Amino acid sequence: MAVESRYGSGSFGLSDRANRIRIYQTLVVVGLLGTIELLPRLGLVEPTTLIPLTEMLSEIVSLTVSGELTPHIIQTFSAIFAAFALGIATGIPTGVLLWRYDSLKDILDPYLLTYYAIPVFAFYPLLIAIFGLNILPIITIAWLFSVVIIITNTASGLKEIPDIYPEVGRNLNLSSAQMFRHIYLPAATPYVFTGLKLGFIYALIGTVASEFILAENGLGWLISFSYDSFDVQTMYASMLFVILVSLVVNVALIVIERRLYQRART
Amino acid sequence: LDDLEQRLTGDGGFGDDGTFTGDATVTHWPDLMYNAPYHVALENGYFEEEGIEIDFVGSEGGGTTVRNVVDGGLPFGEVATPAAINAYLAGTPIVVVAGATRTVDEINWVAPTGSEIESIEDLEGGTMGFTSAGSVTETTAALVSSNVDEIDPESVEFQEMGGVGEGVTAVEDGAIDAAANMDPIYSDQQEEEETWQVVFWAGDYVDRFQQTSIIVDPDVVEEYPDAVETYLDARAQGIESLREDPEAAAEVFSDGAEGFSTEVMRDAIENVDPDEYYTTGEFDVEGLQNVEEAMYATDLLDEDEDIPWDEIFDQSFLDEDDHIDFEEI
Amino acid sequence: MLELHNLSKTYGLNDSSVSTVNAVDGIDLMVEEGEFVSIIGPTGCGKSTLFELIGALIDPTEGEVRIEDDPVTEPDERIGMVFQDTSTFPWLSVIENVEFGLKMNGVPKTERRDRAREMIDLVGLSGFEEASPTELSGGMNQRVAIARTLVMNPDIILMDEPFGALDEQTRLILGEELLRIWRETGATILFVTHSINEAVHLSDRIAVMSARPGRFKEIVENPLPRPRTDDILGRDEYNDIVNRLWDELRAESKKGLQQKMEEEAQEYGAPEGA
Amino acid sequence: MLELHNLSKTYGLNDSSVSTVNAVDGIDLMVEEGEFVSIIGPTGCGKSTLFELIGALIDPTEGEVRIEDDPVTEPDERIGMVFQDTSTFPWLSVIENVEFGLKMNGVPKTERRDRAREMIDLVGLSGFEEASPTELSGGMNQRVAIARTLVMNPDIILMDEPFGALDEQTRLILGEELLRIWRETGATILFVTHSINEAVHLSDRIAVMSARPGRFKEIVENPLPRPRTDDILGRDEYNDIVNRLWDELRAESKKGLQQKMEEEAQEYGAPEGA
Amino acid sequence: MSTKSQTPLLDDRQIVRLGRIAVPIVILVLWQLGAEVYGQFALVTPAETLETAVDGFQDGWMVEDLLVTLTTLVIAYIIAVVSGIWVGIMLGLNRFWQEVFEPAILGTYSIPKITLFPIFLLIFGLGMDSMIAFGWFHGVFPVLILTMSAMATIDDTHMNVAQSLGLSQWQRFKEVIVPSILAGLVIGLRLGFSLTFLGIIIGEMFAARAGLGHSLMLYMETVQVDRMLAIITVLVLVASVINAVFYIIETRLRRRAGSSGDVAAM
Ligand SMILES: Nc1ncnc2c1ncn2[C@@H]1O[C@H](COP(=O)(O)OP(=O)(O)OP(=O)(O)O)[C@@H](O)[C@H]1O
Ligand SMILES: Nc1ncnc2c1ncn2[C@@H]1O[C@H](COP(=O)(O)OP(=O)(O)OP(=O)(O)O)[C@@H](O)[C@H]1O
Ligand SMILES: [Mg+2]
Ligand SMILES: [Mg+2]
Repeated sequence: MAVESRYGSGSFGLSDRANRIRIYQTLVVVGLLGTIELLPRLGLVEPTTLIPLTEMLSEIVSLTVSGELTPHIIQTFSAIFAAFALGIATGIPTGVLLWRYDSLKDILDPYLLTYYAIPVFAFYPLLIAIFGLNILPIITIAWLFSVVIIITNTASGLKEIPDIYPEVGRNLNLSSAQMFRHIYLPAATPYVFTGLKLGFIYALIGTVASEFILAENGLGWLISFSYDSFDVQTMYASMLFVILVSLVVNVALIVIERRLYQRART
Repeated sequence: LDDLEQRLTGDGGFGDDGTFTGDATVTHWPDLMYNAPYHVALENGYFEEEGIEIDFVGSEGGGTTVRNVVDGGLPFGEVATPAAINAYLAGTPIVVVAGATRTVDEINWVAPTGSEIESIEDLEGGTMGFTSAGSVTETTAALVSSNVDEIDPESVEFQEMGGVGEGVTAVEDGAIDAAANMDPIYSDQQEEEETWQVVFWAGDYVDRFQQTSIIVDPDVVEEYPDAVETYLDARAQGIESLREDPEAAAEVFSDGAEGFSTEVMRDAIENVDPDEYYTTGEFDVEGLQNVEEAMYATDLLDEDEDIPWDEIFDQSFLDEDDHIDFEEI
Repeated sequence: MLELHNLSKTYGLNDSSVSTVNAVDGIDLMVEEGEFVSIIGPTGCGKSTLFELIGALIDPTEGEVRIEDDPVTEPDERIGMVFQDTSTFPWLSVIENVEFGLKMNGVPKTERRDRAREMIDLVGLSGFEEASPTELSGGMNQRVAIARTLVMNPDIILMDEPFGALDEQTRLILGEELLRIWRETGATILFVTHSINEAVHLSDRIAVMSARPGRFKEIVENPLPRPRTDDILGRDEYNDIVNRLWDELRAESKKGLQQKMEEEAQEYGAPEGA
Repeated sequence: MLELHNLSKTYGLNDSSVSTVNAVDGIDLMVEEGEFVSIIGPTGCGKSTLFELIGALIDPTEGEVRIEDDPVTEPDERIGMVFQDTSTFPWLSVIENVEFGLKMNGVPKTERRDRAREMIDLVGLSGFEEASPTELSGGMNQRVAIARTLVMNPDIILMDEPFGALDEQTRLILGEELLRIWRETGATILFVTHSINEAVHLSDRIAVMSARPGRFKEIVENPLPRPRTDDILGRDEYNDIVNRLWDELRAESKKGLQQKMEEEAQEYGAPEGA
Repeated sequence: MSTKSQTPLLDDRQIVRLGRIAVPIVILVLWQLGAEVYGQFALVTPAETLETAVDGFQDGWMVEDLLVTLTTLVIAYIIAVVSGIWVGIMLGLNRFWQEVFEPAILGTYSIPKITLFPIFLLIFGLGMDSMIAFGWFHGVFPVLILTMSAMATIDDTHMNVAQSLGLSQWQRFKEVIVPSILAGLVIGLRLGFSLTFLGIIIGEMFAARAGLGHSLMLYMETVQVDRMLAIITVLVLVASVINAVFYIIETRLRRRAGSSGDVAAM
C-alpha cells in the first residue's frame, strides 16, 4: 500500500487532491482531443489520414440522422447482448461447478489460462458452415471471447468468500437455498461482477473485431468497409462511435463495480 | 514526391529507362486466375529482362487491394475495376493504366453431382448463393439475371454466403440450390472426384466484363513513365507465353500458387480460355459497360453519378490501335 | 443448563490415508443458567473446535451436548455464536446485519427493525444503523456481530475470542460493555480468550485447556466479587488468581508452541536441528 | 548515548491546504547505552512516527536526534529497526533474509553466511535456514526479522510492537527470549508495546505517551530486579507499577479511542447520536 | 472443504492428471466428429490437418509465414514489455500521476482496439511496421496495468526495511521493488504476450503482406480448409507452448511467495 492509501480518508483533505487530479485528467483529455482537432486543421496531417474531431462528431450526427448507422448498431448490439447473455447463462453455472469441484478446476486451469491466446476469429468460416451466414457465427465468437473470463471470475469469486460467512449462516441454521441466496451470492457478487464487466467488454471486443475482419455488416464492418473504400469520414465517425460507446459502457460498469466493492471491502 | 521516394527507399527505387526494384500486388495473390501471367513472367525472367526486380504481395479482393496499393506504398497493382473506380471517386490518387482480365469465365454456379439442379432452368423459384456483397460473384449474378431468358430472374432468391467455402458447404447440406464457385478452387474440388455438376458458367450469360485493371501511383506515371511501360510489357509477355504453352504455364502457376496441383491449374486455364480472359493491356468497351451497369445494380454508384472515364483511365501506355473511345461506353 | 459429556473430536478420520488430528478429547462441563465461563488455552489446543461442537456446526466423534437435557444435534436457536474474525456481512448495512437472523426466521419487517434498533442501542452504536460495516473499525464491527447474536435472544452465547484482533485498551473497554450487556440480558456466556486479565475480569469460572489433545486441565472459580470496577486490579485475590492461571497456562503454552513449531518443521520438510 | 531533543512531527505541512496532523510533539529523551526503554501509549498517538523519526526514515518538523552527540539525519547503521508488521521478504529464504543487510553492504558471502547462521541460532531458528518466511508462523517471522536486525550489529535497536500480532502466551515466551538476546548483545533497546505486562516484564524504564499530539506524559522507572523470573508476577512492586501505568494510560486510551471514533464517524458522515 | 469420497478409486492428483490428458483427447474426438458431420469444405479431420501441417514445414510454405509472424511478434512484444514495465513503474511510484492517467489507460484497454487498426495502416503503411505497432498497442496495456497495480501491493514495511538498512535507490529497485512486483509482473507479461499475439494475428488477417494471419485469410478464401486448420493448429500450439512456460513460472513464483495477493487476471 502506498502511503496515501494507508491513511487515505476524508480527514486528510483528499478532496483537494482529488480536485487537482481531476484538473490534470481534464488537461490530458483536452490535450489529446485538441491534438486530434488541430493536426488536420493546421494541415499538419493529410485530410485523408485524419479528420478533425468536430468533423467526426458532425459526421456521427449526420449518419445517425440519415439512419445509415441504425442497422449496424442494431446488428452489433444484438450480437453483443446475445453473446453476453449466453456468456452469463453458461459461464456462471460453469464457474459454480469449478468452485464446487476442485479437481475439475485443477484439470481445466492450465487450459483456461492459455485460452485467450487462441485466435478464435479463425473459426469463423467453420461457424458459417455450421450456422449459415447470419448473426450466429458472430455471437458464437463473441461468446467464446467472453465466457471464459466469466467462468474464472465466478469460480475464484466464490472461492474468495471467507469461511466465516457460511459459518454464521450455519449457526443460524439456514437452509441450503437461504445459504446460497443470502450468503454465497451476495458475498461473491463483487468478484462475479468483475467477471461480468470483463465479459461484457470482451463480448464487445469479440463482436466488433469479428465484424471488422470477417462480417458483412455491423459497426466493425462499417469501419473496415469505409476504410477499404476510402471513405475516411465514415471510417472515423464509426470508429469514434464505437470508442464512445465502449467508454460509456466501461465507465458505467466501473461505477457499479466500485459501489459493490465498497460494500464488500473488509 | 519526396514522400514517394521515401516510401520506396525501404523497398527499392526507380532507375532510368524503366528499371526499378520494388513490390507490387495482384488481387488474390498468389492463387486465383488473375495471377497466372505474373507467375509465368516471373518464372521466365521477363521482369528481370526489363530490369525489374519485383516481389508480389498478397491481398484480398475488392477495395482492400486498392487500399494496399495506396497504404502499402506500392507503385503497381492489379485490382478489381469497380474497386478502382470507387477509390478514385472517393478521392484516392490512382490512375488506371491498363485492363487486365475481361471476362468472368472462371466463375460458375454448382450443385452437388446427381442433384436435381442441372441447369439454370432448374433454379426457377430456388436460391442461389453468392460470396459476399460487392464481390465479382454478386455483380456477375446481377448481370446474369438481367441477361437470362430461360427463367424469371425475379423468382430466384440471391443469398450472401460469406465465401466460396461457406457456399459450397451450404449447397452440400441442401440449404441453397446453387453456390458460386470459381477456378482454380472449382477444378481443385473436382480433381479427385466429381463433386459438383455445373449449373451454369457465368461466361455463358455475361460475355465481357472488365474484372480487373492495373492501377499505378500517379507520381510514378508522372515521374517514371518508362517503368509503367516495362511493367506492362513484362506482364504482356507472360500472357503470351501462357497462351502459347498453357501446359507449361499450368506447371509454373501451380508452383507459384499455394496448394493447387498442375492438373488443377491446367483445367482452370483451359476453363477460362486465356485468349479471351486476359488482355495485354487494352480495355474493352462492352466489359466496361458491364462494369458500370453492375456498379449501378449493386449501389456502388448512385443513379445520378457518372464515371469520369477520361480522368481515371490513361491509355497513353497502350498501343494507339488498342485505344478505345470512352464516349462509346 | 448446558452440559457437555465426554465431548471429543478427531479430524481426518474419514479421509483415508490422511493423518488424523485429535483436537478435543473428553470434555465434560456443566454451565448454569446465566453463568459466565471463560476458556483459556494455548494456540491450536482446540478451543474453536470445542465451540463448533457445542454450536453443532460439526459432529462430535464421541460424546454429546445437552441443553436442558435435550441432546443438541443440529444448530439450535437457543445457542448464538460470535466469531473471532470479522463476521459482519459487508454487503449489508449495520441494521440489516443485526436483523439478518430474524429475517431468515421470517420475523415481520417492523418487528425486526425495532428489535434490531434496540440491540444496536444496547451495544452503543445508535446513529450507525445505516453505515456499512466496511466503514467501521474492528471494535465497532465486533459490536455489530454481538448485536446480531443478541437479537436472536439466545439462552447461551458462545464467543470465540471476540476481541482477539483488538488492542488491549479497546478490549478492556469492550469487556466492560460486555459485562453490562450480560447483566441486562441474563444470558449464559462461554467466552474464549487468550488474555488472562480478560478472563479474570469477566468470568465466574475459568477453564484452562491443555495443549492438544484439548482437555480441561483445571476449572478455576473466580472469587472476585461483582461488579468488578477498576480497583479489583490491585487486590490480592486478583493477583492470586492471575498467578495461578499463569502457572497453569505457562507449561501448556510452551507445549503448544512446541507442537506448532514441530508441525511447521514437518511441513517444511524436517529441518535438522529445530 | 541516544538523545532526542524536542522531536516533533506534523504531517501534511507540505501539501498546501491539506489539514495537518500533529503526530509527535516535543519529545525529549536520553537513553543510556545498554538500556531497555519501553514506550506505551494509546492507538494513533504517534509511537510509530516517533520511531520513524529516530531511525531517520522521515524528517522531523522540529528538534533532532543525536547518537554520541552526532546529529542523525539519515538512516544510520548504528540503529536497527524491527517493524510491527511482518517485514520479512517472502521472496528470500530465512537465511537470505537475515544476511540481506550484510549483502547490501558488500560483506563477502562466507562471512555473511556465518554471521547469519549465528544469529539464526541466537533466535532459535536453526534448521529453518532454507525455509521460506511464507511457511513460518507470525512468531517465527518476527524472530527472523529480529535476527536480520541483530546481524547488522546495531548499537540501538528500535522495536515497534514486534509481538503485536501474536497471542499473549507467545508474546511472553518471545519476550523472555528477547531478554536473553539483549543480555548477550548488550544493545540499547527502545520497545513499543500495547501491553503493560510486557513493558513491565522487559524494561528498565517505561515512557507513557499521551493521546495525539504524542508527548511523554510520564517516564516510570521499573524497580523490579533482574533477572526477572516468573515469580515477579506476584510481587507488590510488580502490582504497584502495573497499576500506576494503568492509571496513567486509562485516561489517554479513552481519549485515543474517542479520537479514533470521531475520525471514523467523520469519515462515515456524522451520525447523529453516536 | 473438498468433497472427498469414502473410498476413492483414484486420489485427487491422479484424477487431475488423467483429466488434463483427457481434455485434448475430447477436443480431438469432437473435431473428428465435426469433420464427419460438416464436410470437407468446412472442416477436415485432425489427421489430415496434421499431415498438411507437416507438409507445410517440409515444403516451407508454413515456415515462411511462421517466421514473419514470429519476428513481428518478438519485436512487438519486446517493445511492449520494455515500455509497459517502464511506464508502469514510473506511474506506480507516483500515486498522483497514476491516478491522473489510470482512467485513460483503463479506458483505452477496454475499447475494441482492432477498430483503430486502419489508423495504424494510415500512419505506418502496409507492412511489418504496422503489425509491430499494432501488436505493441495490443500488448502494452496489460503489462503496464499489471505492473502498476503490482507496484501498489509493495509492502510499505518492506520499503521501510530497505530504507532503514540504508539501501541506495538502485538497490531498493533491484532488491525490493522488483521481487515484490514479480508475481503480478509475470501475469502482465503473459497477458501482454497473448494480446500482442492476438493483435498481430488480427492485424495480419485484416491487412498484411505476409504472415500466418494473412495466409489464414488467403486459405479461407480459396477454400483450402486443410491449410487453414494447419495454420490454426500451429497458432494454438505456439500460443500454448509459450503460455505453458508462463504458467510454470507463475506457479513457481506463487509457491515461492506464498499465496500473496492474487492479482486479478484478465
Ligand atoms: N477442519 C479441520 N481439519 C483438520 N484439522 C483441523 C480442522 N480444524 C482445526 N484443525 C486442527 O485442530 C486443532 C485445533 O484447532 P482449533 O482451531 O480448534 O484451535 P484453537 O484452540 O481455536 O486455536 P487458536 O487459539 O489458534 O484459535 C489444530 O491443530 C488445527 O490444526
Ligand atoms: N504519512 C502520514 N501522513 C499523514 N498522517 C499520518 C501519517 N502517518 C501517520 N499519520 C497519523 O499520525 C498519527 C500517529 O500515527 P502513528 O502510526 O505514529 O501512531 P501509533 O502510535 O504508532 O499507532 P498504533 O498504536 O496504532 O500503531 C495518526 O493519527 C496517523 O493517522
Ligand atoms: Mg480458534
Ligand atoms: Mg504504530
